Amino acid sequence: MTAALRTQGLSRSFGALKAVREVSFTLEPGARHALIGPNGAGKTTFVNLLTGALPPSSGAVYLGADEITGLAQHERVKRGMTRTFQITTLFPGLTVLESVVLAIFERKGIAASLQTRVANRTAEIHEAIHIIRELRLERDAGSVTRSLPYGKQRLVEIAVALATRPRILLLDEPAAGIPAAESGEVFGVIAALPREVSVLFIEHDMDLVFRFAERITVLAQGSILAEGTPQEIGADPRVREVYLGDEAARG
Amino acid sequence: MSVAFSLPDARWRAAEIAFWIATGLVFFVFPSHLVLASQVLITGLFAVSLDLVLGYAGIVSLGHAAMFGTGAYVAGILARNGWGEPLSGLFAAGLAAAAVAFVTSFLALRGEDLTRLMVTLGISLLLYEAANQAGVWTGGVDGLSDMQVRDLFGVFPFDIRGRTAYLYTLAVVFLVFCAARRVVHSPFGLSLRGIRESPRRMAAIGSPVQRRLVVVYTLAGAMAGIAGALLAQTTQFVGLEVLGFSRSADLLIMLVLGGAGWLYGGLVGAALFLVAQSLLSRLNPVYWEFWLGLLIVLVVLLARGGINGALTRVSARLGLARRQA
Amino acid sequence: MLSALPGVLFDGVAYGSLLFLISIGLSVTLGLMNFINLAHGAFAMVGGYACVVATLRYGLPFGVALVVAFAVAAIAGGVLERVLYRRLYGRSPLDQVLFTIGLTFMSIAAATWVFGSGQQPVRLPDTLLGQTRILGVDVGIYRLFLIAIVFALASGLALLVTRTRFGARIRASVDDARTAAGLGIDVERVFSVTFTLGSGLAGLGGALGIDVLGLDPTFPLKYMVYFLLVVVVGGAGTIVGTLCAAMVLGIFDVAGKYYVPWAGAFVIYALMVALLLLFPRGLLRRIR
Amino acid sequence: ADPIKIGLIAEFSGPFAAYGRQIGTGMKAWLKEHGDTVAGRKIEIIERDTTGPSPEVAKRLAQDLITTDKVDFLAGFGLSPNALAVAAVATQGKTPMVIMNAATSIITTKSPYIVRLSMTLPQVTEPMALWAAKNKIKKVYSIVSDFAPGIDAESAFQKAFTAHGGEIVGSVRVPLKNPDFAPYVQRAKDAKPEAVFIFIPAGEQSVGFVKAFAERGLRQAGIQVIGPGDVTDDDVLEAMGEPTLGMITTHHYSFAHDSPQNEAFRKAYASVSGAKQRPNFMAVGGYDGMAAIAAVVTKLGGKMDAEKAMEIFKTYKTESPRGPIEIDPQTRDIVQSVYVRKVEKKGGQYLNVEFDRFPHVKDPVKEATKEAAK
Amino acid sequence: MADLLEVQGVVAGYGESVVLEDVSFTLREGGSLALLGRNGVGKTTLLLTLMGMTRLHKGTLAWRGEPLAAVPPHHRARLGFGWVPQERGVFPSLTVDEHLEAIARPGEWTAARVYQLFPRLVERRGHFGNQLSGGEQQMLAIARALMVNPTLLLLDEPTEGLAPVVIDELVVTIRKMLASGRMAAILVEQHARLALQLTEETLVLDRGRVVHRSPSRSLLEDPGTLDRLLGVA
Ligand SMILES: Nc1ncnc2c1ncn2[C@@H]1O[C@H](COP(=O)(O)OP(=O)(O)OP(=O)(O)O)[C@@H](O)[C@H]1O
Ligand SMILES: Nc1ncnc2c1ncn2[C@@H]1O[C@H](COP(=O)(O)OP(=O)(O)OP(=O)(O)O)[C@@H](O)[C@H]1O
Ligand SMILES: [Mg+2]
Ligand SMILES: [Mg+2]
Repeated sequence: MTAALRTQGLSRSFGALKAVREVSFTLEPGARHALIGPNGAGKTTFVNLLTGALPPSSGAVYLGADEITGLAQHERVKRGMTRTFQITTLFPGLTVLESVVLAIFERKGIAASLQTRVANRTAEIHEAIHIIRELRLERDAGSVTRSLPYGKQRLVEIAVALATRPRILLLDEPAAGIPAAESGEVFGVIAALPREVSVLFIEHDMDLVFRFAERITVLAQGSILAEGTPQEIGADPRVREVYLGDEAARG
Repeated sequence: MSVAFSLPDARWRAAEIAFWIATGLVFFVFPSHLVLASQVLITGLFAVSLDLVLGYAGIVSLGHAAMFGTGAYVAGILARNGWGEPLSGLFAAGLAAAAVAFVTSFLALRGEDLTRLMVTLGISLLLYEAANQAGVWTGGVDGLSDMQVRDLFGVFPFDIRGRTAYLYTLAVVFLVFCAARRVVHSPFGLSLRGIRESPRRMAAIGSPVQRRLVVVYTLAGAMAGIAGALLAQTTQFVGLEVLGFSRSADLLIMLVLGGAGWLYGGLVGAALFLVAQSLLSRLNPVYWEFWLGLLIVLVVLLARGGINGALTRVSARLGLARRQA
Repeated sequence: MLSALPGVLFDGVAYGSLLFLISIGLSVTLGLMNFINLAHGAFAMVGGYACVVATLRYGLPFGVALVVAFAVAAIAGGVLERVLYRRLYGRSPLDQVLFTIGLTFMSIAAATWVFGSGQQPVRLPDTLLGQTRILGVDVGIYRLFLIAIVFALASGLALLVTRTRFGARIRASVDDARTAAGLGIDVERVFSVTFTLGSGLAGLGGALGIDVLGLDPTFPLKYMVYFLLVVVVGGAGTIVGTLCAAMVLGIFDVAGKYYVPWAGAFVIYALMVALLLLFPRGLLRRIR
Repeated sequence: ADPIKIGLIAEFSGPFAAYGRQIGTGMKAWLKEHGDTVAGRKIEIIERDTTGPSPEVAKRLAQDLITTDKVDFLAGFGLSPNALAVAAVATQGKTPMVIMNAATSIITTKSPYIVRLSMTLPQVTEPMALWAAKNKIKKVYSIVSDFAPGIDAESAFQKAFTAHGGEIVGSVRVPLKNPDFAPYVQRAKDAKPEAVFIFIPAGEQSVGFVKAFAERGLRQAGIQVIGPGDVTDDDVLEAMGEPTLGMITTHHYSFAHDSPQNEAFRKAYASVSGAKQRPNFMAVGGYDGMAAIAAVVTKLGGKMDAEKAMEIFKTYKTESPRGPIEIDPQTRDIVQSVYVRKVEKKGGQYLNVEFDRFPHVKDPVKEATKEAAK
Repeated sequence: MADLLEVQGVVAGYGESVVLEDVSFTLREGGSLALLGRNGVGKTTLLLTLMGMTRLHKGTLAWRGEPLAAVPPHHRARLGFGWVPQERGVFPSLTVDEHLEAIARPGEWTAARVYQLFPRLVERRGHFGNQLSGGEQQMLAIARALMVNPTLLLLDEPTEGLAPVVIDELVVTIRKMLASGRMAAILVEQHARLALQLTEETLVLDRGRVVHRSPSRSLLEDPGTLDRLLGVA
């Protein structure tokens, strides 16, 4: 079976700094895969390379069997790869409903249409409302994104991403800013996505990582330090040293 | 469905209908100011076209005159060379302006706001110089003065009071406005607003941002070209200033004055600016700029978001008052 | 033709210096403060008129008149900042454009009222007139003087902005005024001082520019394209960038006029478009 | 009786504000001197600002003035495009239109209701070529602004000059918006001519040129400046000052023109303008235009009739502050003396001092067309 | 002696809209307070109100007995407020070094000490604010607030985006500083347990009101109440 997403020797430098070095990585179909690592290890940069937001210095990205290294960002989305942003990146002046509907339009290829009116697209609006309900945002559907508290905006990030109905979902610290009690639920929604959807998420909250990840890759200084099941990673002394630290200190 | 779930629908509101009826009534109420009224409508249309690009897609341009001027010259040159039928002239002008917009969009849409501002300005200034050089076609600085515009539908001549011109302009402006309105309420319009709010996010939901921008720039270009052609046909003269810096700059002022991202902002802004200019310069032909400047400054200080902002706030106040009552 | 090259280069640098001088105030207000101050030319004009009045009516020497020009424009800027500009900082760029255009209109009419619509004379001191020979090239003394001033100003400002705590505070305040204030930066004062400095520089540039550009009430609009051009091509936020842009544009413009005069009007605009396409963030822009 | 209304359409704001001010003040100077009642009717001037070169505004103003204000005459017009755009309105509205400055040759051909009391550019340029050729200037470098009037001036000069044995050693057209003349002047200097022919619109452009001319040491190199009088426009001459000394120009009016008419005009002008500024050729255009209108109204006995008015204009002839002028009945364009002047400093003032003259000059372009038609 | 900070009946919000309704509490010198509550209940708004960045409709704020309401934000920083904003507010056009220099005030925290706390930042000291990873930005936001040498540290979700090892370091440091008694802190945290362990006292907010107030230790020992207070409605 081919991998859902694969990289081959992927690298990216910023000037003298090698943020990502020679990463060869595989995301299996239906995976629930966590990417962890110290701050500045290159996780976000790696996701940016996957989505085409940044061009790599060298190396290749494959989606299924196809190489997509040079493909434009929006083309990759069309092929089913969607991401959320670590630093919230939304449509500040649109309402939550509009944001989600827009993403659905783009997915269905009618976002460039001049034929119909937005208000008449009941099917898309209903679908949007469904997603919004799932993330418990229904009270805020009519609010302008800008006026929402930070935590709600994090949920909108996810709602917009889900609306593109991705086959591969890349989440950059999706639970940041969401209270511990609720972040579990958010991950519940993600975990409950159909198995065709492969999920790669970056997360610093180890409770969530160990609860939801089936496989973990640890990135450090731009390279893969370790990869394995949660048990393997949790027990890996190198990972403990550079990343996990001494659990006791946190109690 | 609860209020939170409704999207702004595209039905014509009473205020909108009243607005257009009022523009029609101008014909009867101000019969001696029809020339000014047509120029307001034409400039308003030009501003609406900028609104699509600036107010909706968030692309600032200081060179919108490039398309306006192209339209004006195409209509003018056609009419001078025996093709004086106005409607087909309008159509040709719109096409030509769209072509210019399409070609230049690949330059104009790169970079950040300030870069775009200057690139668009540069393009229009280059066109200005080109028109100055191509004196054989354009008449250079002296302008194009031998236009022979035929009677509208072969029946209605363009008279000195500007009656035909006004009705013709009103009809064309209304139709083009309806088209713009349609664009704004379509999914395409929503995606433009998405681009304005965050191009990065748009790309991340799979939107070909650049292509969308090219499309809207071209559309707006066609509209600007039609506005230019209307001006040429109704004044029967084309001067170099149709491509000038102040044409673009004044346009930006009018649009912001009226409120961008609202569609009516362009029309309202043009009316306010041109009528104020006309009245003030009658009162004092030399120092009127001072009062116009003061008016602008006051609008900015008192009404955030232009006239639109002021209206929204006033109606919110009224709404609040009503609820409390 | 080629033998004229050193002369052309010198003229280009001199013209670039002039462009830099008339734009430097804007480079501060727009580039550093991120405030789209289209009324920049009005401050330059204030400086110009101050210089004319100082030299002609009060018979002050040119050097003193320059100081007066700086001071008058700076005071005007400082006062306007307190009363008006301050309210516009948080507003959208379009509001700023509109507001400052309004001010520009007012300044034009006011200048016409006070000084009439005609050109103003300037008398340079004799020491700055005429040409001198340097390395076999005839160079205008006034141009030489401009170049010297420009390099002094540019390096001073660049040091201020990139090397001092005040420079960092300006940039912090512009990036995020709220956070800056929350960290103890007196944002209002930083902006006041910077704006006053920018206005003063505009006035100085205006005064130095009259000899070549002339001075009449339409100055603020007439040269607006040039100010914007230099600042944007240089890249907002860098003094050195503005200097580079002014020099590149100056040299190419002069060389174009000298060697391909038939293309004269196109050179500077085409160059601007080309440079902006090649360097969409300006020649020297801090990577954002 | 009702007043006679004159709609004055001119540039009162923007970069060309000086035009409107000069023309308007010139008209008022005439009224000041002769009183504002003609043939029993008061003269009323309605001022309207075109805001600069804006044909559509000019046209709108003209339509407004004719249909709403019911003016009897249109007047003013500093810039050619504004005049050209209004021409059709004058015809449609059957209203005499008096051009007081705009100098493009073709204007008067655009409507039978147009009469011009200013000048045409070729009219004042050609004599320069003749004078230069006669006065042993053989090699000339030409600099003109790159727009229609500039090109008219260039071709008028070059044609006449080469026809009389002169040689053009180089020519260049400078962009209209051009802050720095140094490279062009340098080029001219490098071509080593005996004189530089210059035409640029009056105002800051001439300031820039004159500065560059002085700085580049052309005078020291023995190079003479010649051209139509715009470059040494009386209105900016003081502002340009010393470097203009010795420049030779041809024009139809000089502030320094020595005649009782001009003396009276200067006085009237000063009393209207408050002595802040000098009258220049545009002011005299306004003054003469006003005089012509008054003469027409007088002849009509105060009863306006556009057709008859035009007939009277065609035979108009007078002694103006600029010298003798008359209207060519065939072209409705002005026929006048063109003077050769040199900038000198007299009594602390910089003046265009007239020292030679070409009498009875017509617009050479129209003359050439007439020739060709024969 | 007056308390360090006294908040009385505060009603505050943005423009016309009111977010905080009647909030009161006090904080002693060297004290520490955890601020908990679900998304959008007004935790950030409360910190902003302390910084003088919201509209105070009603109520009083006092700093060591002196009224605070009229003091502009930058003066509060000089009084000793150190603020870590929720969205970090790192300046894109300042380098890491410049961030620290631009706002430094004399005291025990110097650039050198801050770099010791976050060694990661040393390697990035020449980078501009927007060339940092999310976690690095967070470190910088904290480091910057320390450079003010605050008497009262306001931390709005400071651990967001930080790697576990870094959080450990940070927790140790803050604990040490609190223990020294020279600095007080108000901590907003999504990880309630972490916040409770660090602080003496806890406020729980709901829809702009204080719905619970107790020593942190007692909440820590009563997970049932904690869940009820923070649990999903
Ligand atoms: N535009 C840029 N220019 C220069 N350096 C950059 C840029 N973007 C990121 N970096 C550097 O690259 C490194 C990797 O950054 P990245 O954002 O990928 O880290 P990360 O693993 O996502 O960290 P975190 O967990 O803190 O989010 C960091 O050290 C960062 O400073
Ligand atoms: N700038 C603003 N203008 C108007 N309302 C705002 C603004 N910022 C926040 N709000 C509103 O104030 C309320 C409280 O928001 P606040 O950011 O204080 O919540 P919070 O408790 O910090 O939430 P989170 O845990 O998500 O950070 C919310 O309802 C939010 O919509
Ligand atoms: Mg990251
Ligand atoms: Mg918060």
